[in-house]
Amino acid sequence: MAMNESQAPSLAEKLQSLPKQVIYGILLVTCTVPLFFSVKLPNKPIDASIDFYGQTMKLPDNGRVIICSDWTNSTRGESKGEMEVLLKLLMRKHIKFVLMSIGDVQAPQVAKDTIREVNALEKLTGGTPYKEFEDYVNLGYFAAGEGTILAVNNKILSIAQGKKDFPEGAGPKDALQSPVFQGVKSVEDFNMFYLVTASSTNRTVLERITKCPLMFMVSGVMVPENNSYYAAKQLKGLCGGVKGVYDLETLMENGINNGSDSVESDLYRGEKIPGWPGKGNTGKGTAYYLALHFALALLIIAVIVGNVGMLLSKKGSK
Amino acid sequence: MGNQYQDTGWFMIALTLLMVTFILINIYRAHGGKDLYIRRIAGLNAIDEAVGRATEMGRPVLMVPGLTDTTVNAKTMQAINIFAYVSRVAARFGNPILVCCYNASTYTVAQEIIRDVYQQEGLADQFDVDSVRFISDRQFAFAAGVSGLILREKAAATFFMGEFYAESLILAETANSVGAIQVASSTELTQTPFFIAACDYVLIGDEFYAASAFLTRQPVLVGSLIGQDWCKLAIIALVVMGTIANTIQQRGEISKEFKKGQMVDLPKPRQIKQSDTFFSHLLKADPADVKIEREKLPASELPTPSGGGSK
Amino acid sequence: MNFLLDIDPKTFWNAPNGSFELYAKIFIALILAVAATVGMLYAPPQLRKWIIRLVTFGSGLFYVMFWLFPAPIDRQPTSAPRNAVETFSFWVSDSQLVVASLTNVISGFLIGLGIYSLLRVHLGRIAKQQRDWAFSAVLVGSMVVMVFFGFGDWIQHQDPKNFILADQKNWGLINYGRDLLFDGLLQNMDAGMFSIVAFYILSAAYRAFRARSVEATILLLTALLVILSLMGVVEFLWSGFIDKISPTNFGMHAFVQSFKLSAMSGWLRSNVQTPAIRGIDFGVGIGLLAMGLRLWLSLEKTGGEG
Amino acid sequence: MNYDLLKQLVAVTATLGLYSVLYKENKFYRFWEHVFLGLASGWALVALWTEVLKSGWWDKMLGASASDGNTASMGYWMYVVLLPIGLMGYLVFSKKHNWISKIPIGMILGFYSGQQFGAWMTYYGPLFTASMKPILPNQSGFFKPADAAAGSVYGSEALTNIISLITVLTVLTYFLFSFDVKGKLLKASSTTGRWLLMIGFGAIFGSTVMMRFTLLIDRMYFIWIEFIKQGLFHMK
Repeated sequence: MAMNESQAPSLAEKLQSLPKQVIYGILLVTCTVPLFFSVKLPNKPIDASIDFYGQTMKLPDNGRVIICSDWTNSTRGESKGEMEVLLKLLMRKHIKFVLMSIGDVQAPQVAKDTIREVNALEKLTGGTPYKEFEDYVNLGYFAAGEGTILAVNNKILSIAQGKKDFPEGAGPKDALQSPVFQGVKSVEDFNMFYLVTASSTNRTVLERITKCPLMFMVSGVMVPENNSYYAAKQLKGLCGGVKGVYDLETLMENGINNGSDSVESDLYRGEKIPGWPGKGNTGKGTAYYLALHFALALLIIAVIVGNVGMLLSKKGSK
Repeated sequence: MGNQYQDTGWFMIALTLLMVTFILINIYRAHGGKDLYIRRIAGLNAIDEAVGRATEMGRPVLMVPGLTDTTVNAKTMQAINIFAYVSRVAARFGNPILVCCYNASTYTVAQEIIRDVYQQEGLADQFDVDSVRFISDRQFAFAAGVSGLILREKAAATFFMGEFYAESLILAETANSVGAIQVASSTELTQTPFFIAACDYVLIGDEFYAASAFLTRQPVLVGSLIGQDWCKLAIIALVVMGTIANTIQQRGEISKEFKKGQMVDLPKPRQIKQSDTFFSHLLKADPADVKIEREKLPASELPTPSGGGSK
Repeated sequence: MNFLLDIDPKTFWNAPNGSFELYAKIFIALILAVAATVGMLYAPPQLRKWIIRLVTFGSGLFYVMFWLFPAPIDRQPTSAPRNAVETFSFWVSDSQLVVASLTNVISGFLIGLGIYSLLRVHLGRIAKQQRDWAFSAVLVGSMVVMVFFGFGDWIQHQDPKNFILADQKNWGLINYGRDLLFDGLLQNMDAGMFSIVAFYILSAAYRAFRARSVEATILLLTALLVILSLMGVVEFLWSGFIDKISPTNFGMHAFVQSFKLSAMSGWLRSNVQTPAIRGIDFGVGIGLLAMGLRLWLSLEKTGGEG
Repeated sequence: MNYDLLKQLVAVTATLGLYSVLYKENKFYRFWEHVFLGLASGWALVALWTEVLKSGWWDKMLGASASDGNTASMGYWMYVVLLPIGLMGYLVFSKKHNWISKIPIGMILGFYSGQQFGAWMTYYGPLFTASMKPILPNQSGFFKPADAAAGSVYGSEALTNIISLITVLTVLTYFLFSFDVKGKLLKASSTTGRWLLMIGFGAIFGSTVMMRFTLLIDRMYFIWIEFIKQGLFHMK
């Protein structure tokens, strides 16, 4: 901003040109301090999240699903919370799953780490931990994402051929021998295809999986795009960003149309879908939601300050 | 054989082929020397200005052809085609350039094409092999590396075109902080608002694909662009027709519905839903289950049981 | 083609692992391929363009066939094709997985070029002791260290007996090294760099979100509305307020209810944002289709003309 | 000091190193930037072999013999041909033979472009359907009651559908390149299109902000809670 050297900057100019470093500093503080306080904020889940929860709860117990996990630690803040919620839901319903990844080489490892952590959490609240190979089978990373997903749709067994999985405390075994694949002939034998992603693999999956219902868990930035797929009913449900995670955590605590505290929804009118109150449902969503509020408020204030400065200088120049 | 297309339905295949035909017809027309009109695109006029200013300041022009995963694709090619034009202008001004590539195959293509540009301009000796660089094929390492380059080399003009994801704002804000003129475009629509906030000129949506036609006036590109316009008009017509037809059709009730390739009686008549309409069925096939008796493969061609294998 | 877990039938195109036949065939194929490449070096200039065109067209043709050629219906793993059309369509559907992997393998072989470029710049800088050469040495050093620990760890994991490495108690130096470099540094630097975007979003919004023109004002107001709707507490309080003032009359109730933040932002999303994106997307899709078509048929002069 | 804490310490230092660029470009940042680039390309080399070439090329070419209850598979020797094809790319630096490098690129682009037709069809089909919503109500009443039957369209919905339709169409006309935008209707339509686009972009910006801040919050959680509070001070 060009300034007249002889004059001190006016208030309008100051408001319009706060130094970047100051703004950054305020943001750092804003995102840190609230983390030390655990506050449960009131929440009203959106339809996409309610559908995600409702459709998952309607899957048959002991069913079978595919999880395509395409996130890594760079989007840990959102994706890990999503993965945790999904795993909790599936474990509590005893649904077996095939774990695969087309997004990133490191994704299978990160997913396995998360499974280990959720196992420990579930153990604390009396759940049964999942065993690799028995309850879920890890197919690892597929470099040719598009071809692989096409093959999942057309001949799912072919992608598992030659893949090894590691049962606990034993050497590698052929993935196809896992109990998860027992009786599987085609992708139609799976009740749902879940994709947890923070990258463009959503298009890859959406364009190619036609024989199995889809649900996505995406990062906040992908919500608008995927919302249009949800609206066009290409997705059964959608969990987007930390808000989606917080929604699901709320739903797991309270259920849908299930008494006084629960979430009322017209989508499931006349149906009662329970939750698991008090059973370790809080996770990343609850932890980050307060700080998020302060950060968003800061953004709004920054925009207002800039505009006020502009208005003042316009007035001054008249 | 008649039901071989039942999985996809004939209409979308026909529509795709129609689009292809529109494009090819117009390429043919343009080749015939017809002078075809295309309108101006605001962001593209800025290219010459940006390179000119970089020359005045004696600082480099930095280009990034997007962060396409693993291999080069049509989006990267389009970006490199635009950069070929930028490099041509820069070469004429004798201005240094820097092309930052995200994967090795993009690097190969860019190296080849940009050097070609210098050769065509008769300035082959001025081309520095290191001006086209591979930075990293890891998204945020790439962002850190390019940010470092922008800050240290004090780029005077930056061009970000192609596939950009979350790193878009890192690159654009860094370039903004050194006062570079920025022309940008992302094929990922979700990143466009960030480029709008931080860059001077932004190509939105398929202005990106139109850019090379506008810059080079190659008949093939101009023709293709007009073919694309025909396609868009066809889409407009399809959507309008579908809307009108659905509006009329959804005013009634039905007593039969179409399921798995045949009409099924409903227990009682109900309001027509959108999925019952003629256009919905046209666009999405609902095939019947067909059983086909085939002979079994001879034993010699059958996969043998596992375990031993032919040793 | 291997579509089952089982051993494939023996054909001309395969041979058992470790057999002399396999190595001989690999060797002969390699010699022939290299000979063909060398032969191409002497191709007359007029022919070169056509070789490239043919290769591009042929590769694309496979997927066009995959799309257009009638796909087999109700096919079982043991089914024999009924006629020539089915023979071909079975072949296309079986080969798709193989073809899908080719792109990655070929581009994988190109990575050396990228590394060459990197080393050229940085080793050159070290040799000439140019500005920042010490940092170039850091780069080359970290690369070497990563390759060493990365491969070392991977090789250890290849041994089936080393499944004990899943437990951190059994780790050696190599395993710790890889874990520190990859999980400790690389992954966290990814996350660190990504989170920097938050700072830039704030400064970009502060600088650029000024109500200067109609367009800018529209952008600004929509963004603010959506951000407000994401603040769960604001949303919760506001909708509580709306519920309180909603009249009982059905029409008026519905009218007032639609001023809830989530209702407004949801409405904007599904009725303006989604269709707007769809509108751009229709154009972009056609643009990409046209670009694909031009590339497939090699219609375009890459790099343009003077 | 145990290993996990050391790992966290290293990670926190690197994160702070990268953050330091926010103040200004400095040597600390430059150091971590180069470490980052070095590690990333080192890892690219490792992952290329372990994740792409080993399983996608080497194992397929050589096959496997049965062991430990694992099945054997045949080796497909033709895979070896891919090696010279890939290596053709390296001729890009040759003055005389650089055209050969276009062969592997041609294959890659061929495979890519061949897929576009099928992909276009499967992707856009449902989006066309979703754009064809009825624009006249088939029920009396403006607002949709809670017990409305599927397929019924009330006044408010019809109005909304009209707005969506106008948005799609005006935005599309904004991207018509071969027409002169002097006609009044076309000009009005394309200006409306641009305004509606801005609403769309504003909404995208708004929804993106949430994720970006979450990632920063997650980093702060890592530094302050996981490292300092739980790691250094062993507090729950």
